[in-house]
Amino acid sequence: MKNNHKFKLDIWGIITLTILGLYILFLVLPLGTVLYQAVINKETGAITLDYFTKFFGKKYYSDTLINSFQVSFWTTILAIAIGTPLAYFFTMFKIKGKKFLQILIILASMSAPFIGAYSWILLLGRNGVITNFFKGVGIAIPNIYGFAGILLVLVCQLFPLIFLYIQGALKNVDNSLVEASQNMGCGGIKLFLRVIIPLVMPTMLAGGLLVFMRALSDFGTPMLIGEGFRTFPVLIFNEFMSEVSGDDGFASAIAIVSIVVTAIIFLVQKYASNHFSFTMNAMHTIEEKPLKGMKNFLVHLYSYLVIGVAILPQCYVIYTSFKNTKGLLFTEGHSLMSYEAAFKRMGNTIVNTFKIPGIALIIIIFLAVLIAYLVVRRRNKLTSTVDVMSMIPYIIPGSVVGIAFGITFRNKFFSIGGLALMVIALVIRRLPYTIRSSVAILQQIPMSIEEASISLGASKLKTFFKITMPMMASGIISGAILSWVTLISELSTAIILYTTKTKTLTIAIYTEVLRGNYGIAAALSTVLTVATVISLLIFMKISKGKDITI
Amino acid sequence: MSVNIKIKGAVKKYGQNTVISNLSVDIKKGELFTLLGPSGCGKTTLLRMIAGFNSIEGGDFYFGDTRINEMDPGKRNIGMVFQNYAIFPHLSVKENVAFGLKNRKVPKEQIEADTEKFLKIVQIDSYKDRMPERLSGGQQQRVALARALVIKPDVLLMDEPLSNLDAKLRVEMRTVIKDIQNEVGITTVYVTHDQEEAMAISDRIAVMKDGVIQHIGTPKDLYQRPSNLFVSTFIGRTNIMQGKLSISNGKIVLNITPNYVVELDTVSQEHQKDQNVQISIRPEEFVIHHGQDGLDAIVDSSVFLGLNTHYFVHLEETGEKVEIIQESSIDSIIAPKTKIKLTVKREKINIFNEDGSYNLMVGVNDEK
Amino acid sequence: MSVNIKIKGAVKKYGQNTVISNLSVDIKKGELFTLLGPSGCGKTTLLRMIAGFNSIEGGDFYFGDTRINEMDPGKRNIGMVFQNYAIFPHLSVKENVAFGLKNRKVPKEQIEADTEKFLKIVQIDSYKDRMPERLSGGQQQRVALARALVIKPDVLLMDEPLSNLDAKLRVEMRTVIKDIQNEVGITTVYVTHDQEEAMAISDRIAVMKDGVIQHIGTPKDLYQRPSNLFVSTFIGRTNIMQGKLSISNGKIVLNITPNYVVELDTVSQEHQKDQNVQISIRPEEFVIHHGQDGLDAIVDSSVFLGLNTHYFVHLEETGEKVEIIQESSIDSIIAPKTKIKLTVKREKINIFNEDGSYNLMVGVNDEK
Amino acid sequence: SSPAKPAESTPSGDAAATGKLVVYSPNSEGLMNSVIPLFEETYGVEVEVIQAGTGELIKRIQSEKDDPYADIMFGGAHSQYISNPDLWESYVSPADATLPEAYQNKSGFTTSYVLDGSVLIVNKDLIGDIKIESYEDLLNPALKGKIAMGDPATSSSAFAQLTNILLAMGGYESEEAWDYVGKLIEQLDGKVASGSSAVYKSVADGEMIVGLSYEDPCAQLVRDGANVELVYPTEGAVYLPATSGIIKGAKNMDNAKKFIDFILTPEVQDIFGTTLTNRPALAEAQTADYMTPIAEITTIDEDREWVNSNKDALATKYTDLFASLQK
Ligand SMILES: Nc1ncnc2c1ncn2[C@@H]1O[C@H](COP(=O)(O)OP(=O)(O)OP(=O)(O)O)[C@@H](O)[C@H]1O
Ligand SMILES: Nc1ncnc2c1ncn2[C@@H]1O[C@H](COP(=O)(O)OP(=O)(O)OP(=O)(O)O)[C@@H](O)[C@H]1O
Ligand SMILES: [Mg+2]
Ligand SMILES: [Mg+2]
Repeated sequence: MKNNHKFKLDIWGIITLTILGLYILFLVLPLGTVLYQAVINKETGAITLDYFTKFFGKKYYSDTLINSFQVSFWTTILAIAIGTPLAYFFTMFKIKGKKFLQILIILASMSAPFIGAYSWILLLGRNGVITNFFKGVGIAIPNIYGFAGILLVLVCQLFPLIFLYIQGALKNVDNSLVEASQNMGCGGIKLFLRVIIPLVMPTMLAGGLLVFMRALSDFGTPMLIGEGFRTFPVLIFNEFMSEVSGDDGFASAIAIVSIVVTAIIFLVQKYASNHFSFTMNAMHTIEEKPLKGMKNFLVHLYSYLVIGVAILPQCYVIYTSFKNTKGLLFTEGHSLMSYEAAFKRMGNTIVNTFKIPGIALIIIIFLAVLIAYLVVRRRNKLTSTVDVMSMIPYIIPGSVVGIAFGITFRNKFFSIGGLALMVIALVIRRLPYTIRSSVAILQQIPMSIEEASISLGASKLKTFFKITMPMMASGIISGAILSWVTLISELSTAIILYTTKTKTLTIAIYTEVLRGNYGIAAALSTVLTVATVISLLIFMKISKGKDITI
Repeated sequence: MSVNIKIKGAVKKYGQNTVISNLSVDIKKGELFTLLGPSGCGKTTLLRMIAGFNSIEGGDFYFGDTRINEMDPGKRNIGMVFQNYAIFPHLSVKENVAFGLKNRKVPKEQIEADTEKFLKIVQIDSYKDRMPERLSGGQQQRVALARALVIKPDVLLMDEPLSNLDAKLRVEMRTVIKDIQNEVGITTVYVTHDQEEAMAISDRIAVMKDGVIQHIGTPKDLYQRPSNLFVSTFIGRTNIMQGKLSISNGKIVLNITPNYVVELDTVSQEHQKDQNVQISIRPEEFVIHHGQDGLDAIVDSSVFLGLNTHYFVHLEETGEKVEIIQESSIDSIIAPKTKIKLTVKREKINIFNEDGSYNLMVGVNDEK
Repeated sequence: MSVNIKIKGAVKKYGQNTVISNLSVDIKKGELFTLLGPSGCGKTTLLRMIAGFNSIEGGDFYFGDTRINEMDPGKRNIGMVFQNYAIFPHLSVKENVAFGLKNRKVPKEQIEADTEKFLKIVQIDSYKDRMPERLSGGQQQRVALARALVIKPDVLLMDEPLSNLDAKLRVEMRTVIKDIQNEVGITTVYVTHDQEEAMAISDRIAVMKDGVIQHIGTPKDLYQRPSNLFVSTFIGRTNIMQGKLSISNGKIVLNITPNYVVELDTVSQEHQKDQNVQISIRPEEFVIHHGQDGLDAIVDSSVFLGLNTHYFVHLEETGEKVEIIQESSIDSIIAPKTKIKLTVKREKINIFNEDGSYNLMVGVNDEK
Repeated sequence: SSPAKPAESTPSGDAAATGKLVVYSPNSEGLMNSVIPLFEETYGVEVEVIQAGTGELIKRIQSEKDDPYADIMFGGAHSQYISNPDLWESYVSPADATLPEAYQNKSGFTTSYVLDGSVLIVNKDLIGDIKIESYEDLLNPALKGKIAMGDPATSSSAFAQLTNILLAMGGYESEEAWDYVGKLIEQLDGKVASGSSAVYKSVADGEMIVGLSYEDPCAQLVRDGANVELVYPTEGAVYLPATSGIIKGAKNMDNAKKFIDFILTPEVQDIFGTTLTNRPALAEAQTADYMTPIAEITTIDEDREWVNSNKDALATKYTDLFASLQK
């Protein structure tokens, strides 16, 4: 990747240094305080590489790396294969209930605790509702456990990310390119493969990267349904959180391995997307057209089917929230008893659920677009460093971030308050969604528009906020939506940092699960889902008329 | 295999806004048909309707006998040069040009050869491996041109395909277009804002205004006997003056100014009656001389345009400002303030009824 | 407050590719200076260097006495019309035009008034609340034009600002540009591919080729006494013929064909020696007649272009093809195959040395 | 971002005066409900409860070492306290002496309040006529791949099962015992439950036939009417204490001590015994009649000291054995 800009101490230079400083303070420092243990012998305090030898020396451990790669690779491929056509259909064609479906897709990407994998077990486990249904009609379907199950759950959860990203990118494709292609006899699938895919390639790579890393770093799913299919995030989590014989040093070593892997994958992705660097000036955006006949049917079938499957676990949770419960069990009959209990316990969690992520989101959008600008338009060693650093929190288990923050900022020296600490932790963990989508979109915006603004006397900052940012809107928004839903459903960092004053719905759901109140947890999950839908609707209302994803 | 294009009562609305209200036109097989009209009159819109990219709010479009209103754009076998080029930014110059051929199952060597040939024709073969964003504006436009020509479609739609080329190249390219079009007999609809180009390249021209066709005819018809005042002012330059037509003793007399009259024998029978008229006199239809007869005028300024010199003069009698073109003669531009005499070439001038909606002369040839 | 622009030894490379190698030019305060040249010769590149958007690989750029090589583009007080318009797609027409004013702390009412005024001037006031994507190509271009003009900058850079407008509008707009430019005295660098436009609007013109300036001068200088063969072929049309210059008895004699000679008295002193030359005779520098003298030629074809008619003829003696322009006379185009006689207006023609690199005539005025 | 109000991160002195207590706990609904409201009522103390998994809470306490947020850790296995001795404030409740000797606070900071035994949980629908009464019965080939067990290296209940099995089958270092463990691992067929709760849930949900779990949640499932039954292995079940401790540097030290005293009072111990499915630590406390009387269960006693000091070695040995038996 060639640098295009020498470091200069102008306004952007200052911003670069500021952001770099923030990352050193809030990423390097805390993670350093935890991860240095990877090279320290606990007993002697000497520097050692024993942990790394242990990891790579024992197949039992090192195999997890291969397993993780397999899962991530196939998840990425499938998420792209499913999400891209869907985004394409949603952009090109009139689809019944599009707005509603879009919200469902976004919901599918939420992975509140207990919802995702556990619902799948109830549906597709050995004794799952669906499994039994098929057994009843004499068909044996494969169960959810192991590699295939992990894949199913992750793909259902992560294809929305590709969908949103690509949909954002398609907003920046000029209609005349589609027309030119159709005009030359290249329509339908050929158009999709030969024109659309290459045009959204930078975004697809960015989305693919996020999916890959998310799959690589996800431990909840493989833990619940892996059943012996071991991936390395589970290993890190277990070593850190073990109730028996964990080893922070070993966990740190694995975490460092994962950071290195992240950095390598990231650089490969950057290199690859360089091959697709071209700019587009979308004066006319693609207009959706109605379809007819078989094509129409197939497009609808595909869309409904994919979304239907992806949203199944959520639906199941909603269904169970109305079931009667007794202690740990769901019993016959339906009522609102779970809701009654849930509302009694909700307290201020609903407010926190929006307040904390809300503050975080504002900061995220602000930082993400600045970083995106630096990375694309002011590429130099410093900004590239910021770029790489921004991806690290994405792959480190959230609880590690939480612990690191606790150690570093909860002492006499820093004493950063609960709310602030949560917000900061959430920001650095969920930034990458918005950064990557913003970077991808910005790479495709021609410079001449910004030049026009500067030639009209607008300052660099003003040009950025008045011209560049609005043009990036579709990308920023698709990233921000993902940041938003993942902020709302964030758990692993928050669980280390929360207090009653900063307890969110997601944490409440998790604690209810811990306490064994599955009914209440389901009810709270439903409340969370509804609240999310409402937030998205408000979002759509506010940004109406502007050219954005939804 | 080229086709004729028949459009009957086409209507196009953007939302509430009717851009084309009821447009009919027949474009013959293999002809080069040009749309001329002011910016925003609906040229691109009409092209896009033919290509199948715009919804059609009314009317019927035929290629030969086939109604194409509902036909898929990809099935129409059309080549199009877009006003904004619409080059694929992710493909190199060569790949852009080869794109259409690849969709036609042309053998590989043929693709290679054709692409190469057209890159040469539009003179960008030395840039063939470049990505489009690293080309100049004119080079990009030539890629778009080559891309549309190379597939030798039944119908070519060209939306200002040469607007960003220099004069020399433009002349070369229009010859290329004309040659290929003739060779294969492609029915071509051409949009240009360059009248000279339109004149040089077109078999027939349609002049449009606000989505309505004003005059269809050969370049010569349009220039010499425009069907209405708008066409006369839009095609070429002209001086419009208010005059009076009167018939006395079987003679048709035109008052160009109250005191200056010419006798005409080119007014069509049906319009021979006393009336106020608008007169269109093209700058070259004036003759400057220093004799006795004619309108008194004073030179205000002049512009040297190479071959010709334009004079801006005003008439002493009415104060009207008039533009005149004379062939330049080296070192002898008439100085401002000079008094001159003007006569008109009366067989060339055109007169229109009072509101300018039709031409009173014989020989108006409108195939609308 | 307008400035003069001085460029000394400018060098521009895109990667390995040198596009401009060593270009120097002085643009005077308040003048309208036009860059003319073939597509891809580096016009846009040079404009962008002046604006500060391209890196400068060598040389010095001055506004007045200030070296601006390193100056921030935003500080140069430049207005620019981009070749691809670069309209802000997310702002309405009016907001696009007002954008520059808003950056200048102009009072609100003033912004309103100015914006309104310029929207009217470029005739898009009725579209002021539209988003640009719903405009036609020419309307978009006018937005770009208004946006650059309204801020009345020190320096205006215009890259083919009228390429998508119809002829009538183009003439109106160039008057607008010229008026505003004169009124405020803005130093303007103008790129156009339309020679007539260049001739009409420019104080001076620079003809470029492959990044090198070939001739700087007034329109008339360039047309009548081009400094080299390229300029003569690039500006206006011309017929190039190989000839021989010989001095005999103090007389300068030019062989246009082996058998047809003319006597010249316009060859400059220093070039008066026997040599092979290239002769440039513009189409209008031929005279068609049916007399005795002159070259024998046969008409191959003709194109009617309104005011004039072009004839393509070939010389009987050499077979060379020649283009000729005569004023059209109604219903009297000379038919193909007709035999005609041609003479040349010998005080107008130009002759160049054998490789065409310089003009042999007196009166060449190159301010390069 | 504005600095948060100090009250949020550092409960100030006057908060303690008005009676505040911050409790970290992984405990289930029943335990929490039986203690917290009663404590609040009795002492007029406002209790803030932060719940998460034991591992998470221990990490949290570690990370807040310099400025502790919580005062009490309520729950978690005795051994987890022992492995992090620097986190706890020494406090031996006067009532501690009333407990059976084996469960007394010998470390100075571990107050045991209930006991949990290792049990097998069996799904009655799926079991058919397969007999399960002992660990030995788990080796029935019909159960291959149908047994739920966690990873002893990470799950405390699975580790308790491991040491229980070793003790029951011949001793922690006996070859015979490890031989059995090896066979059991092969019976697991590579399947590892993600944690303690996954074991009993998978049996209750009908995903697995039998699980190696602990008494409290299993008994609760039975009580709530799930179609499962408890099996106390005939080889002997180990009972281990669940523990509570005061966090070092606690800001509400007095209230914390009150809390420790409180959970050992006979009243509370009775409540544990009569309303929950735990066995109270206090031998005299009542037990509910839905619990199998302790007398009917073969119990064996863990050498907790030895196990604690050999925890890592045992876990590693298991892991290595597990790894070596995978294809
Ligand atoms: N970004 C770029 N990278 C590499 N080469 C470029 C780039 N931009 C332009 N060029 C090349 O530099 C040369 C000059 O380009 P420029 O855009 O200045 O031409 P121009 O004179 O404006 O032409 P036109 O009239 O076609 O717009 C061209 O040959 C072009 O291919
Ligand atoms: N997408 C659109 N929505 C609404 N109005 C439009 C849209 N596209 C074009 N128009 C309007 O329709 C009219 C005709 O536009 P069209 O693009 O056909 O003009 P044109 O003749 O090609 O002009 P030009 O020579 O400037 O390119 C214009 O007034 C334009 O503003
Ligand atoms: Mg148009
Ligand atoms: Mg250019």
